[in-house]
Amino acid sequence: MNEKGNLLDIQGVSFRHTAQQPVLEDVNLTIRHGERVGLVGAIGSGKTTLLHMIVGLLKPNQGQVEILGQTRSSERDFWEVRERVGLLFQDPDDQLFCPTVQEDIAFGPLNQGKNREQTERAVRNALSLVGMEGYEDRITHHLSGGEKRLVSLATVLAMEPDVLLLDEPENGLDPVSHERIRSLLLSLPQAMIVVSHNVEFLASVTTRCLRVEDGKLKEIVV
Amino acid sequence: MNEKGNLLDIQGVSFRHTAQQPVLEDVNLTIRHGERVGLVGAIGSGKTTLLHMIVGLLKPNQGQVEILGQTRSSERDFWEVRERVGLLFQDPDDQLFCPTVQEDIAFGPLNQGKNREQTERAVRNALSLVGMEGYEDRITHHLSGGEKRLVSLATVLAMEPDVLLLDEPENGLDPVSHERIRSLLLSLPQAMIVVSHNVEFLASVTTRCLRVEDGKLKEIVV
Amino acid sequence: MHITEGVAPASVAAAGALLAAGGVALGLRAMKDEQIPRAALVASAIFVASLVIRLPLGPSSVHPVLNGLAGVLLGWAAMPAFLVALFLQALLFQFGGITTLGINTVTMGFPAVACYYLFSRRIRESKKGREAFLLGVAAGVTALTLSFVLWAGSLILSGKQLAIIVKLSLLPHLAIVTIEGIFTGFIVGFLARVYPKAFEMPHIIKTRSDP
Amino acid sequence: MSCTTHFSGHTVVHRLDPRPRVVATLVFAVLIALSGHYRVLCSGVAVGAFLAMLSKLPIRPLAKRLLRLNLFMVVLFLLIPTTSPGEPMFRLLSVPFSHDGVHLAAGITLKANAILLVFTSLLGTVELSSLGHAFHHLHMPAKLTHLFMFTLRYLDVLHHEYVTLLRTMKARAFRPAMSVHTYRTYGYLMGMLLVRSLVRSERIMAAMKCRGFRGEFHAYHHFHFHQRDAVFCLTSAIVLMLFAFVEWISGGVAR
Ligand SMILES: Nc1ncnc2c1ncn2[C@@H]1O[C@H](COP(=O)(O)OP(=O)(O)OP(=O)(O)O)[C@@H](O)[C@H]1O
Ligand SMILES: Nc1ncnc2c1ncn2[C@@H]1O[C@H](COP(=O)(O)OP(=O)(O)OP(=O)(O)O)[C@@H](O)[C@H]1O
Ligand SMILES: [Mg+2]
Ligand SMILES: [Mg+2]
Repeated sequence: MNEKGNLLDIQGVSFRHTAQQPVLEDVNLTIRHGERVGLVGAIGSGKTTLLHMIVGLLKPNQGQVEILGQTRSSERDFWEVRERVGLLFQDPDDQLFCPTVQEDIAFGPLNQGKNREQTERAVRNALSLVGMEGYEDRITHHLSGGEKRLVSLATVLAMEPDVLLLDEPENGLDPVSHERIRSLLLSLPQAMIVVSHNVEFLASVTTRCLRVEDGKLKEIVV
Repeated sequence: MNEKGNLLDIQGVSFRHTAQQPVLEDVNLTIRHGERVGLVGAIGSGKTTLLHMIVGLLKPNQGQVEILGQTRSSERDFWEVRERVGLLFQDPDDQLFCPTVQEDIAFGPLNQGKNREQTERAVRNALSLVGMEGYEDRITHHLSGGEKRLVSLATVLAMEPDVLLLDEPENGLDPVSHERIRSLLLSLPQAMIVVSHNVEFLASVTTRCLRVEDGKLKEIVV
Repeated sequence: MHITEGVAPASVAAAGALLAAGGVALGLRAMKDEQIPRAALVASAIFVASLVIRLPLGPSSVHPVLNGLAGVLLGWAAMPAFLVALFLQALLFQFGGITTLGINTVTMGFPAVACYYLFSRRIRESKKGREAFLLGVAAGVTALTLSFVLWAGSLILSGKQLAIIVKLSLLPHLAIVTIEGIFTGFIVGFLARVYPKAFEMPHIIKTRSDP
Repeated sequence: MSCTTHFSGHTVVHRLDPRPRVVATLVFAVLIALSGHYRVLCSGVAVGAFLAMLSKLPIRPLAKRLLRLNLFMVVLFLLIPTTSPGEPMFRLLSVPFSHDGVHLAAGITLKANAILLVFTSLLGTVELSSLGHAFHHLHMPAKLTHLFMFTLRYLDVLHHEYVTLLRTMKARAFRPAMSVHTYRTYGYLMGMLLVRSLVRSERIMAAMKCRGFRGEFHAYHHFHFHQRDAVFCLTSAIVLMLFAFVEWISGGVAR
């Protein structure tokens, strides 16, 4: 991992979903390696949009995105980004689409070109990281909300990303799963951006915090 | 409305979805007329299941359900229940299945055998109750999340039910819509059971609270 | 595999419309009220898939048809489901057309129904994921092959000169049928493992409790 | 993103009652499909072009549709006349184009364009749910109408779910290629979409039951027949009868 320079450098980025009002407008954001950044903001303020833009699932209408030391614009530029930046989706139901937990976790490593044995190891590791050993053959569709959330995180960790983008990882969880996620995040070494409506949670897992408001980003103290 | 006796009396009810562990086990619950009951519980604990059982969409494997003064077991028994008990579904996309708002709200009254004029009146009333006048001809699937939620509630209110069962009515709403729902619920005269993960919200709209845990119901103080 | 607007002369179009009307009427009779949401949702899903999924094939890509799958999931209700889907395709995207709506419904729908009789029960009774996968492949291949035959037939009936189109598309179709088979196989295998209830039509598992 | 948009607008055509529009379109399509004479076909195209202008169809989407259709027609023109036997009409690069073949291809092209234009201007401009209501009032079987409405209602919902699922696959470094892995992945994607749809369909049925549904649909929407609709009916009847008359006096079925 290139430890020099910035992890992420966004300059003058604007984004609009449709003809409507832009969701993000002339946004600047720089994140250095190893930082853990919290992201708050009202519903529909554009937090998810920002994360999706970082991995190139949405393309900005304007501005420049530099990730992992390189300017990225074409779909092909983002292939490398997606192998090194792990995105946890807001809704775990969107993240799990393979029949079994095992296959779902193996999907990423296989796309990265790992062989069978490496993939199996990655699956085992990822499951033990989130404390879900023994879930390999469970049908993803039948898991509970909290289990789905943890397995989703395992699918991301299995790709051994250098950076984590976590979209409301603790949302809709009961207190027990909530605590499990919190301590897991604290134990992970990666740089990360964490979106949440829960400011206490953010304060305990991140090092600094930003608020999305009226299409802009503002540094805040929590 | 029969004001004597209980609104709802559930005795020794058990329910399992499949061969697995039962979701509800030997549950007892009595609700008197006019009460407003909150229901909390972890994800997958069986809150939705309980509401669906009350309107007969799911049939208990064991135990006895008495609603509006009568024991109910067959599908036909529940026809009357469904005309007098309004269920707001957890996901408004499941509830709004007609093309336009107007038709969707009219669906219930028409099934109740109301004529055209009465139905029109019911549609107008329901919309004005939730503060959505002028939405008659809007296409339901173009509505925003908060609007969908309010229209869903209107479809329920249009049937002029004596009891409301509300499954996470404030979930996924921004503060403004949230407040709108809260004050609307406070202004409604009906008895209701409200499911939510938000304890403050429940405290402000209900008179007592129950927690679903390990298949049982427990009275709690909020 | 549509017959485009204008290609079919009146006789062929009328024959297609009559056959389709018969099939759709049977389908509507078989479809209980309770099954309408199911038929509609399956039709929407397949409609979306056939519109946006592009399965890579060499330098190009093909859209799946999934009528075998529709048949296995919906039985006779696949007939009205395809009528609706094809009408919407004609209206929204100009695939097919209205005078050829009957022929195209027949071309898509009847093979689907055939697959229902041939494979639905077997898939329901299959124990292993692999078996379901293979039955799915068979359903996909059978349905699309039958559709091809019906399509070619109606094209040749529409004018002998049009046979050249059939000849030229024979080879590409072989490739398309293969991919459709594999694709359908994976979907059926998935459903058999994750949600076996998919293959039980609601009226088989529960009739209305009160007649 | 939506895949169920119609050509919206505020022209006279948009304001017409959808019921006569459905009927007129159908009769027109049948007449044109039956026709074997260039004057009828050409007038058909002219009527279509006129309606397209009257309903102010947006140029680009319309051009795209016409282009897609006529690309196929170009193939027909190159293929059929050069492969069918018979007297050559002309030669291009010393390849003979047969008389019959050219007429066949020309006939098909005219019919397809005429029907497309009328279909798009008259029906493509109806809000899709009103189209469902029109079908209902034209006594289409109730189940079929409701199947149509439900399908419409959930197309965009499912399309949205598809887009989200595809995004998560991309985020996990998925790149489509001609491989079993790709086909399997799309298979799972589609499987998941179907599972969600089937589960949803059960919840919808439940929601319907809760609102007193007992196996009977009640219609609510009603149309009003205005004077302009009467004018439209009269005009279309005259035009369509004129078509039939010309077809009849031209006699025969020769193209
Ligand atoms: N596919 C889309 N098409 C059109 N508009 C969209 C789309 N996705 C999101 N939006 C709109 O963009 C805005 C920002 O959405 P986004 O999902 O980024 O919000 P968010 O901050 O993540 O909110 P939440 O806290 O609810 O997750 C919202 O107004 C939303 O309605
Ligand atoms: N149709 C079904 N088939 C099998 N299991 C089901 C079905 N519906 C729900 N379950 C299971 O039953 C349990 C209770 O589900 P229920 O929907 O009642 O939970 P809930 O308390 O409403 O949770 P949430 O807060 O997430 O809405 C869960 O474990 C769920 O997975
Ligand atoms: Mg978000
Ligand atoms: Mg629930």
